[in-house]
Amino acid sequence: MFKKILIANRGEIAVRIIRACRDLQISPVAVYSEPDAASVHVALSDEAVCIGPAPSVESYLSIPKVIDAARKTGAQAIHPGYGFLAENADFAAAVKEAGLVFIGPPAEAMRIMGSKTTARRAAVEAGVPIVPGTVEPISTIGEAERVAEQFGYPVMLKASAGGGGKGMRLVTTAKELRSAFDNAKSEAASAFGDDSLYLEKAIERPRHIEIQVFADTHGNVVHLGERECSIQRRHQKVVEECPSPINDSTLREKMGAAAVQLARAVNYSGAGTVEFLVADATREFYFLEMNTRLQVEHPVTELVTGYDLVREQISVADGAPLSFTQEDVRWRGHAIEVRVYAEDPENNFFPSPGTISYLHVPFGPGVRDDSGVEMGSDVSIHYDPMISKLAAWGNTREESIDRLRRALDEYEISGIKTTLPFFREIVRDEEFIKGHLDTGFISRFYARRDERATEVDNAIDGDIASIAAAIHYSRQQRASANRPSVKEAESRWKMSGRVLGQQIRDRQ
Amino acid sequence: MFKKILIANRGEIAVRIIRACRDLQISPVAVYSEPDAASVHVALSDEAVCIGPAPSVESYLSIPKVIDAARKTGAQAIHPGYGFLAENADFAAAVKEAGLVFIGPPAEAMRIMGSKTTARRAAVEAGVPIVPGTVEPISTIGEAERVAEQFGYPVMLKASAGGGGKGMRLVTTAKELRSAFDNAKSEAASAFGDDSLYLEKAIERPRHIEIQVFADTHGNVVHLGERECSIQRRHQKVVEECPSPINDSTLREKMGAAAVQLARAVNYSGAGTVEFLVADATREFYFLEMNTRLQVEHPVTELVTGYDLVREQISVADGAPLSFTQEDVRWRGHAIEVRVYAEDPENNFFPSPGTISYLHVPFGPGVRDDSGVEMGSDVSIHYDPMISKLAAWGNTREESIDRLRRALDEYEISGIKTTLPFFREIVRDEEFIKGHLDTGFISRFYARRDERATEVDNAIDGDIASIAAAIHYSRQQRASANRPSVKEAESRWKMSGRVLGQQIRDRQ
Amino acid sequence: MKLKAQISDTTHEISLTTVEHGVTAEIDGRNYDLEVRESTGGVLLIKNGTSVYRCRVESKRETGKYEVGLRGRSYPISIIDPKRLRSSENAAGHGHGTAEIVSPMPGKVVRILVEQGNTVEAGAGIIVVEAMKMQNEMKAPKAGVVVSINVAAGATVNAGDVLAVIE
Amino acid sequence: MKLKAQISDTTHEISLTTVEHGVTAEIDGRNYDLEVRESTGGVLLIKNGTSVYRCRVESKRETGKYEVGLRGRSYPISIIDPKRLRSSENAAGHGHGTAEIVSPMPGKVVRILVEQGNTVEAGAGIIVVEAMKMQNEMKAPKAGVVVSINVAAGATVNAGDVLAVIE
Repeated sequence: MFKKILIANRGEIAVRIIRACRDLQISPVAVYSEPDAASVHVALSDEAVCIGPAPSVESYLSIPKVIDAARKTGAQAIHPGYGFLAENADFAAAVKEAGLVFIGPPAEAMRIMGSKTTARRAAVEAGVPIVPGTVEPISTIGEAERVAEQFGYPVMLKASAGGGGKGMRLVTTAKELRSAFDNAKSEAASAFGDDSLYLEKAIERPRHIEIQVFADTHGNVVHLGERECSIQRRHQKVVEECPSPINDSTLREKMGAAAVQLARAVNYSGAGTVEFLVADATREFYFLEMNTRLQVEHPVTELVTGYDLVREQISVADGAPLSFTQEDVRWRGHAIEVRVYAEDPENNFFPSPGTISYLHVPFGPGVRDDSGVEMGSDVSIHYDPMISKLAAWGNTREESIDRLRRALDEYEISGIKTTLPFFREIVRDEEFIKGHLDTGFISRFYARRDERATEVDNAIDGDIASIAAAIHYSRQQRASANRPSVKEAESRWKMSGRVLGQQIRDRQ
Repeated sequence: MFKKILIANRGEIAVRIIRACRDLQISPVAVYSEPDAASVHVALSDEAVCIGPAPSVESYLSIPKVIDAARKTGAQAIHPGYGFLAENADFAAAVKEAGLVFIGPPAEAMRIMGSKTTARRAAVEAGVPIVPGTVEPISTIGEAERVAEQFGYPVMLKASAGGGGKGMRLVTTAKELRSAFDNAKSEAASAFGDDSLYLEKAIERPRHIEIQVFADTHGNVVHLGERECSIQRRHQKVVEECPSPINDSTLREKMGAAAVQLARAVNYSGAGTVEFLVADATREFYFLEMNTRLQVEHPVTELVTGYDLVREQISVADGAPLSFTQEDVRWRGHAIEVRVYAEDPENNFFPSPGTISYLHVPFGPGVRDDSGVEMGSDVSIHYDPMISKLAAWGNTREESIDRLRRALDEYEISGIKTTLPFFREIVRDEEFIKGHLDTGFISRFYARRDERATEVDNAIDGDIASIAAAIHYSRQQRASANRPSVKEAESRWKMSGRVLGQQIRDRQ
Repeated sequence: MKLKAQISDTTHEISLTTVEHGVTAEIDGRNYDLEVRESTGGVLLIKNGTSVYRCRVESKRETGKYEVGLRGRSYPISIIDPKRLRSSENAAGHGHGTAEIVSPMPGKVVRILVEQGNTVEAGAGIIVVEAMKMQNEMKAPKAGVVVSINVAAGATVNAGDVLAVIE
Repeated sequence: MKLKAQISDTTHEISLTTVEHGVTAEIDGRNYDLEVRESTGGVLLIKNGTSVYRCRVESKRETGKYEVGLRGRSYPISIIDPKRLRSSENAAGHGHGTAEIVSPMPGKVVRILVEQGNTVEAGAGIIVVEAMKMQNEMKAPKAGVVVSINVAAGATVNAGDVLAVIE
């Protein structure tokens, strides 16, 4: 087994991989950009190498710097996490060339799946159904207009190199096309360094359901069932569950078989996800893309199947056969994950970077929080605003919602705005509770929300909140009136809580 | 279903029950003694009632005060947790008499199992084997000496009303008997208000294995398999696992059937645990006692079976049938729990009360922490020193140890001493890893520990630790040299971390 | 101490008296006798009779502005002190049909979609700001004429910066 | 700054210089060039080359006494400042065959098992103190004569109180 692994990532996924390394008694090596020097993923590692300034292209996206860091520290393998270099076939090839192990699929499989056009071709050849769309990238707005007319609106614009909703736009009418085309192109260029787009027919009331596959280097390919990720904002998944609320074992077997077939066709190894659109009414499914990496939402599959996907990635990369067969895989209960973002749900989900001044993470039965921050962490403007993934497992979907609701209510983050209040409403939403999901869920959710009469406020809660603010105000006034005596400064210490008591005494 | 439940307990178990209430959308009501007014279990409740001063007999053990609190708040049911009034049949009867529901077994079953002597009689009648011992309580040292001679040493002294190792002593030679008898009697009197003792033959290399049973009020009785709790200090469990490392399904079925038989014999309902001693060599098992309440170590059973025992307790108390049958119960993977105590393992496990000045709780796959404290909490001298239960689940026993080791290494508590360093050694101990457990594990563990040459210290780690202390010292010197300027006082604020940054700015 | 609290457009009169175990308060004629305890991280544990209120009070940059978290909800509250003249009461509100487009976060201007003098519909895209890897299109809050654009493509902006004004 | 650090009976000489990115230090002739960053809760994040050391430094009541947590281990460290005369160096150690029985925690004396003047074996129970619901028997650290018993049954004791002396 490897003695040392370099993790070419940051934030919560770097922490997740560090934990798997610790479980396997492998020494984890972090890389970090200058503003990330004091971040959690660095603090939890045995070694860490600074690989440049804040901009990703000069740090986390720099192939030579990452490989140099591995050489310098003597790491034998590199785990790319997701995002950054995770789906960059050139990186995988460069790692191999440097005599190191890339913890991921072969570069060739990444290349095929890395371009939407070659991926769709591979799917067709493997007999997996696809959504009607362009096979070659579209370069001009004129071409886009022509193709869109041919398929009929609504259509979907997607970045060839894309993922995570970046460079993706749903276009429902012809007049929106030009602005969507320009914005998607520009976003794709900035996110992936590649502005090529393609265009697809949009499916009505589609559910986004994906299959987790796992392959080893001995020819074993297994699927771990589905995840439903239909709840999306700006084409970015925000709530994911395993199994899908439709929980149809026949459909699972059919989709699983298709995904395994595709993985075999490209000589896949390691963890991968085959994404499908499923038409809600007909249960027909269409291949969307294959993500040749670990997925953000992997915890729900881990909670329901019991397998540790990151541990398995490492052992498969080390040449071991899969630790389970298709027959071993059992799905127990239900798990739901929400992505906690530093975004303000009351202000159109605008990013909300800043310092986390207070953090209270939920615990207890069935709750798992995979976080990349702690109290005092800076949530930087430079990177993805996801700070944590909160997941809850239950014996039934109902129990998992009950536990998720409880965990969301316990969770407190101050100093920045987060999507927690948004999720507190989602888990109480009737359609969500019934499992009536498709990718239009969020817009319908907001429509229902607007329809509802303004909630009857609990008068007492409002009064108490006002009084709490008034108490704080009066204390601040008193404190500032008496400044600058040292005694006051000390009493202000005490005001901030008993935690500091020990330190104060020591310093006096 | 109940609308409101009063929780007649404190600390981590009160928090655990509050979480189950939240899952079921039941309003939780806390009770607290004066020093507990700002504790976590109060903060997480909807309502709270102060029931007296610090001493338990005047607060948490006061039946009228607890029942008054329920009446005052309109709670419909009372959950006693464990410890305090949980096994007090008079309390259960008083709750019923007050027109409320006691979340636990019928008072009569508690009475039978509450005295070791009637419990042993019930076991014999139900055909469950028992350890040879006295049937009636022993009142004088002379009687104890006579009976001990008859069984032959080693013998075990136990409090009739006891549990949790309180009032329990292993006596290996005749000359230790008097002191052990006096201490056990006095401890029993102080802990349970009842100083009666009984005496048993001690089994050689016994494993402590217990069966979780669950019964409803419709005649269904099911067992949820075993927990091994052989790792004990002063007869107090410190590490518990499910399943037992011997993982013998035939033994599980035999012991499970015996436990179910006993539960049926006393018309049991709710959650209960039947404790057995298992002779390591012969795998013969002997009934020890039945705990008529939730057990501290219930999380390992929850992690492996997937059932929420507290949720099930509440629904069974509400009259619902069990949500599972014996055939439904499946054991998946392995879970291990350690009890984090405010005790100093380097100083003979002496209690270490105080204020928690820093707390960093582990997260990530497979880890569950059930805690009753947060940063700033006072660990009071008045109550049990258990502050948290840390459990790790894995697909195999090996994986659960890997995850527990990682979680223990991440866990940090400052301000008080805890048993975390002790557990970090346990999970790295060869005998533990092999699963060679019996109740003599801890003394052998300490013998091995002494035998080992003093660990070769990592010189660099020691140097860095010294330098870190020197940096702190030099900063403290600088800070105190410049006192009492306000500027310095402020910079001391800053030294304590960026967390407070926001508050400082606001107050200036 | 007599104060006013503004919470979602309504103003409440608060009279606050510190007593041994906490405070007594009158708010719009409703009387409260509260136990108050401080915990870490700006958390006040308040008891009203048997009811428990765990309030997390976060001070905002402006004096008197707070965000109070209570039972999973967040209350933005402004405290106005009649004794102090520099009340924040009049700070809010835009004058006479003018709408400012304010950057809600620090970021980089990647594209300007209109020119000064253009007439725009409500909801029309005006400026695209990138932050945390996402491009956010700032839209016109009302129909009108773009009277000023205060930034250029490529500029770095801070939260609160006025990017453009529509009249 | 020149200091001495005592760590489990050995004394190390430390010379510490603050530089822009952290400190340079010499300890018993070994040289370190360290990046130092502060985090919350008394945590120092120290980098020595590529190696990361997350040190949680806890100050004890006595000046110069620390407990440093590093990689799951805890180091009790005393810093001695030669410039300051009141060195804590000589504080430790018991004189001439006298052993004090010191209460390691606050609690209540429930029973005294010996009388003044008794001769006791090493390991014999002397006093029983109850704290956190457990009775803890304080044992004789050495054989000898009980020369004083400083507490009575029922007394409340604090951590560090000398309960009895054996000579």
